[in-house]
Amino acid sequence: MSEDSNIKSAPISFNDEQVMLLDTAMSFCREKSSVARVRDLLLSDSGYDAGIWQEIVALGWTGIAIPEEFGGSELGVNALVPIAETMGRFLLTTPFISTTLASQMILQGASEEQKTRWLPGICEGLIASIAITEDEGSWDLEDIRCKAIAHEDVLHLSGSKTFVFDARKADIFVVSVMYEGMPALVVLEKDQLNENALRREVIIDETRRSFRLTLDGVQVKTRNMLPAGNTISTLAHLNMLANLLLSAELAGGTAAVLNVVIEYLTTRKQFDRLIGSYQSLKHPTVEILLGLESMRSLVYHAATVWDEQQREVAVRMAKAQACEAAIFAGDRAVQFHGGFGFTYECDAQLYLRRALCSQLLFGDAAHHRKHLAPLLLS
Amino acid sequence: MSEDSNIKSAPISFNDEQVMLLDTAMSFCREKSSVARVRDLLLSDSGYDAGIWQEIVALGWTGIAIPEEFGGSELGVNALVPIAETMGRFLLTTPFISTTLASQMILQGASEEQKTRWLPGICEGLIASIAITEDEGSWDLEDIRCKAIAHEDVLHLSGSKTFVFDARKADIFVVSVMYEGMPALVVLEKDQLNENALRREVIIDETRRSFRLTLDGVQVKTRNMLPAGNTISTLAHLNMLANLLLSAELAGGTAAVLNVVIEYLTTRKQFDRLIGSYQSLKHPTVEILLGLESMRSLVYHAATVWDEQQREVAVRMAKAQACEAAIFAGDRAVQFHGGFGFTYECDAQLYLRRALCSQLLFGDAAHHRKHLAPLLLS
Amino acid sequence: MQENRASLEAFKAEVVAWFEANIPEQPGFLLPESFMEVGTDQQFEFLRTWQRKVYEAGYLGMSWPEAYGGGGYPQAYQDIVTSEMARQNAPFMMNTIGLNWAGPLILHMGSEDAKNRYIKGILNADDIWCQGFSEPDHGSDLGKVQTKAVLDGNEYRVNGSKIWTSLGSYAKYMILLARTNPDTESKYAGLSFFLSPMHVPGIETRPIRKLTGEYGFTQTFFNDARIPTSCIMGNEGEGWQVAMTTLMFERGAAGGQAGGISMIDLRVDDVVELAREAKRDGAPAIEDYYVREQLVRFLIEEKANQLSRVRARIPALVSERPSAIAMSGKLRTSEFRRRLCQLAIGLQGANGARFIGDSQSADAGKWPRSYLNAFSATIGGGTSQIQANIIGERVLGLPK
Amino acid sequence: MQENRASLEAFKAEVVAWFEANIPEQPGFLLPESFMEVGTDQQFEFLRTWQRKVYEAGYLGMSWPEAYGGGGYPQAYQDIVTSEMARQNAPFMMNTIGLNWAGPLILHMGSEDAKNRYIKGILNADDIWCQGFSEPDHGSDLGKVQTKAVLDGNEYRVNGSKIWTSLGSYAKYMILLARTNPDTESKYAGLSFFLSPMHVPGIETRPIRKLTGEYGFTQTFFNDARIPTSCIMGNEGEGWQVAMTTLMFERGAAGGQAGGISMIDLRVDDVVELAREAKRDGAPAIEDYYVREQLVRFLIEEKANQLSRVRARIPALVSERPSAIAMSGKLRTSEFRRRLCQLAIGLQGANGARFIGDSQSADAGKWPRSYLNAFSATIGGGTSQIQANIIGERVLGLPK
Repeated sequence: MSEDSNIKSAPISFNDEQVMLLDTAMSFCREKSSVARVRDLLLSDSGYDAGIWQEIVALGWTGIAIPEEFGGSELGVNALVPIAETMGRFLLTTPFISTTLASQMILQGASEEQKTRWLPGICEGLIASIAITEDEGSWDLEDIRCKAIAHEDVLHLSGSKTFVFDARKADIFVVSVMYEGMPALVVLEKDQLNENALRREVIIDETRRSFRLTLDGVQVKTRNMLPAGNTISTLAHLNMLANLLLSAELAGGTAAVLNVVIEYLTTRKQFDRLIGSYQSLKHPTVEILLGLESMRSLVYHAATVWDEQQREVAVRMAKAQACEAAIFAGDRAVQFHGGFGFTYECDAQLYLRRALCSQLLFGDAAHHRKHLAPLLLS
Repeated sequence: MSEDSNIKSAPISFNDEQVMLLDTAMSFCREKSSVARVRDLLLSDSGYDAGIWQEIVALGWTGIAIPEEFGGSELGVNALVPIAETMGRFLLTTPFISTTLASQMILQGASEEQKTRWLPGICEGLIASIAITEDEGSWDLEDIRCKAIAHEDVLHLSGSKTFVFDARKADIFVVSVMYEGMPALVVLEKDQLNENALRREVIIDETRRSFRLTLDGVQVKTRNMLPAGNTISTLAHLNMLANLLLSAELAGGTAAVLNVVIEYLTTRKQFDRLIGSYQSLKHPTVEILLGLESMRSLVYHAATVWDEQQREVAVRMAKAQACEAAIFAGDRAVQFHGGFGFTYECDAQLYLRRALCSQLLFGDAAHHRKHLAPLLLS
Repeated sequence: MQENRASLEAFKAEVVAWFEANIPEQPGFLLPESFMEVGTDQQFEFLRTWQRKVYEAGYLGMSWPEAYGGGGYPQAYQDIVTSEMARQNAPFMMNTIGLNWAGPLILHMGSEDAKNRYIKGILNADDIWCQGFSEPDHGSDLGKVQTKAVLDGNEYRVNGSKIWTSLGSYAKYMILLARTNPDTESKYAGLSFFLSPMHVPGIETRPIRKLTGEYGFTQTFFNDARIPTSCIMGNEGEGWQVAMTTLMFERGAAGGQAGGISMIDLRVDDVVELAREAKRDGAPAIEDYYVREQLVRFLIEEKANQLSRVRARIPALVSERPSAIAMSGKLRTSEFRRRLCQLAIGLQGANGARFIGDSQSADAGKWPRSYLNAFSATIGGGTSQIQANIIGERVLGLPK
Repeated sequence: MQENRASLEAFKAEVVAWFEANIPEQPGFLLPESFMEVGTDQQFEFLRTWQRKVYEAGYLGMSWPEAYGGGGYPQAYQDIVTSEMARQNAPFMMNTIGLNWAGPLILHMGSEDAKNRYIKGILNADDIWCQGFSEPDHGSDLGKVQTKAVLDGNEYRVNGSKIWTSLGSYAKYMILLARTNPDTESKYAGLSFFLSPMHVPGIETRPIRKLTGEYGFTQTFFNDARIPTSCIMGNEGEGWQVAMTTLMFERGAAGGQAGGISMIDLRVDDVVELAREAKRDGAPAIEDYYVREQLVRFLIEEKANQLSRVRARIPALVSERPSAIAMSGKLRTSEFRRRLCQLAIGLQGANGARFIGDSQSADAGKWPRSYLNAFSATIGGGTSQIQANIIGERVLGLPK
């Protein structure tokens, strides 16, 4: 009753195009990304199936939030959410998120000429990534040590980036550097990298491929630098978009791990009872459900108000909720599987390890709450 | 296993005298303070039984931590803990805590002459109280607005104090004021108060009697002021002692409410099963137990190291733990009694309401954790 | 009439204006927070007058048929009113059992005669309704109902006792679950459902004192009370099914309620406001990092709950478990309220210890009272523990 | 010997010095954190050598009888050593099942022959022991043990499978619970307890991969394995009671363990240290208020756990429920560890995502590994949920 009366302005919209996209994504990911397939890919170097990537490109998903003039279908950022959520659900790993983050940075911050140079290629399947994070692992995207120094029309880069996802396969990189004392963004192409510039990083989420990228000695034309005036807003845009898509992925992963738990609780017996009948397992499983429902609501709200003033509040709320609820779900899923949960074979660990990783990218729950406080309380 | 190996230096001592005191206190309180008797006293003006108070005086408890030279038995502060704990357990309400806090302030901060003037009387049954808190309810005891201005050998007081417990029956009060720009402590005797100086305050804990004390117009000889150099240390001492005794009371109350819960869970049936068999009640009840065990350990540790450097850390840890665990216990006790828990007749509310009150006196869990952080982390 | 209110937009503006002009001033006494807490005649009369005024302005029962006293409008109109009442913090509609339980049920399955007889009195608060499901000693287990109704000519003779009857001493009617057959195999099959009059010989009510020290509930005693056979809803022995139908209305899982808020809403913003004004260690509580962290947590949770209500109406976004949000509403909001009030008490420094009746208590003692009263929702209507079972079993399909 | 070590004070000084001088350097590979995580031969040999060294210095089994290889000292001496090993972060004593389960049991109820045969090898790590209680598909429910031991002359013929056998591939002996009578009324009455050799035909072990990706447990298969009747402990059909006795030793509720730490301890101070070094948003994590608040919470909890162990030895302060602290030890410490590691991962900013094997991972990946491995203690030996049942039922007297 109290809830009913609490509704003030809390919009979530989900149009027919998005409904169709969600349907398509569900069928596609379910077919392409069985858990067995996911486990095969854990062992592979690239971490994904190049054929599936081509199908994704063919479906137009890499251009879904890119304007028609650059080869996209211009459905907007909120069309990305059902796709990211579904990929998270089925642990379908491709460079989709990396590529999307990079392309949206270019869309946000590049000149018309630069957009024309790179965006159509991305719509057609170029793989892109972002090189933003540095050794300290700070979530402040303007906290940059890498440098670019211009000699005539060539930038000389130095420093290192970490957590550059899908870097081995990427064709282009959006890289943040300090240039003349200010943050700047430069687009590198893969043949501009030195040999051995990439080193694989071992991260807790085995479905992802992360790399350290050494920039020392890299040279790139100044025309690859995005216009200076756009840097700060582009980094802010990236921060919000990454958190939105990570939250969507986490919502998908939580939905999946909840089903893993339910399956076990409704089939496994202990002391002659199905274990799901024990309240000590049943009630926390309900808590997983409630956490999931909350995060989905917050995620789809954030997608809905993406172009509005509330964006920052909405995205940070979604990520704060998504991190905590997803980790809770994964953690309880391992525990509730008992001995089997402790093995590599149990799928619960896949989702738990992914949630642990995702919380640490672009800010965890406490970080976002800290940034929400001044927005909400003053 | 890990626990075993974790023991570094963690002393709790409990000597034969204390064992006897705890035994005596248990028998005394059990006999004198049945829940029925507690409920009768809720309706009374004074909130306690004067006859029981006389027995407590006769037992020597009001002088237990006062040196022999002033009429006490000099057993030290840690002898107070089993008494306070047991009083909390049986909700035995007398001015014991108020009187003890006041007498310990005098012992800590007064001149020899002043000690001789007041302490023997307290050992013999004078009731004392402290008037420390002001309208803002700050836990910073040096945050004082009340004033004392001296004209020759007379202090003219002004301002008001709140949360003056047992004030109606108190013979003397230790009052904090600002004097010449610095905190100072003055001892008032009841005949120095104006008529209508006391106004009853309604607090969530109906077992306690709290008053607002108006100081305006009160005059008292300067010889009633404690030596200036002792003020800060006396307030600090009070802060620690009040938190220690409140924590001990909370431990007692939690032990009692746990038994109230167990009694109900082992006799009440629902859906044809004793409700204690449901894990949704059983497991949180275990959590109450674990919270209780932790707080008792911390409380008796704080009593043990009372005269050592670790005192502040130990006391703050005890209060932080005691507040949270006692409120959790009371809150769950109400819930687990179902409909009956929602009535005034169910004893769970007595403990819950007391815990809510005690947490707010001299600092709640978050407050103490905040003050622990610099002590523990630097 | 419907054509006069051409658009929802225009209607909304009208509603905003009406409530702005008509919400009564705070009276000189503390109002209850829900219909379960009406403890004094003063409170009762104030709230009855307010409900009548809202009804007479046409803002209650808008979606109910005109023939019986309703407005005949689409539900959307009533929703606008309900939201606006909440937004403006209007006092709640006190005849809650009538508006949200009995009324929808009578409209759903009652006779023409019953509709004519009861509906208008529910809306204008002439006829107060109460609920008689729970019994002493049987808590949430409705299958254990022991109150007996024995057929005796054209009357049932009722003996037994009901507990947690809100507004029991003011009510004209009770929705009553009683056992008409003690010998059925299933403990549920012997129950019948009645729209029982309260003002007949043999029915007495006694107030129950709540843990706050206040009143609000009664226990109702049936001592050879005689109620006409025409009061039965459904057939004899179908009481369980009928009761489940009313529970669906109550949980909001189905439509049909007359609208209007039924309790004073607590918003996190109210606690934020309190934190601005309350002092904690000499500074506004809102400057304390722990308080800030907690407030942000609650704001996220509140927002998520609000948004979930919206999302629940978008089929594609709730396709996996369409009932999850509605079925968990009571659990989520009642526990939220309890925890939020706990924070509100705790953030105030020593002054948080003040209670109702203390002249310096923040918001006249609202916070400790709301906290203690919050248990009525975490306990009543199926405890939170039982709610979690229900969600686990019915929404997630976990075994009983 | 006993007189040479006149006082505990003097002994303590000696122990401090010995461990300061003898604790080995960190090897070039990551050590396991407990005996359940010994996944490579390198780790195994390192730890076996260390245990032998400690034993040979006279610091293990100090309270066990001299006649069988123990020290013959009062328990207080061993306690000093154990505390000091923990304080100095010494590697753990890896033959845990022997030292804490089998050894105490054999001393408690074994034959003279068994004592002579097994005790010294337990202490000097010549003979590694493992435990065979759990079976696939039956988790914590020991009553369901299906592994059969059929008497056949002066041997038992064993068939079945055991799971979660730590050190299974290194062990010479297993404490084995097997069913010798399939037809008893109580499912517990048909069990017997064996000190089974591992190196006999028909026993095979297969490593289990843990959720960290590492190894450490094995599954043990019995395929017509023959073990002598003399291996039985207690009488046939008394296996359940014997197993319960070992569980008491394991839980630390009774004395008798050989001493020495059995896992690498995680202390909150280690996480404080991490928080000083790890960066969070460009500043040391320890400056973040949320991190500070959490660390203080853990420090209080850790201190309380330490203190409770002390208080448990003061009868007047545990008179109401003397077993509460010992019985809850596993639940408290295992859940504490799990939560503490979660915090440790989370406070590091993006770098918390690094895992074992990453050159930049803090403390070589210790934190995420410890977190994931922490489940072995919250699951193994009775899950936390079952522990809570046991405490509720046995300590609080709540109904089953």
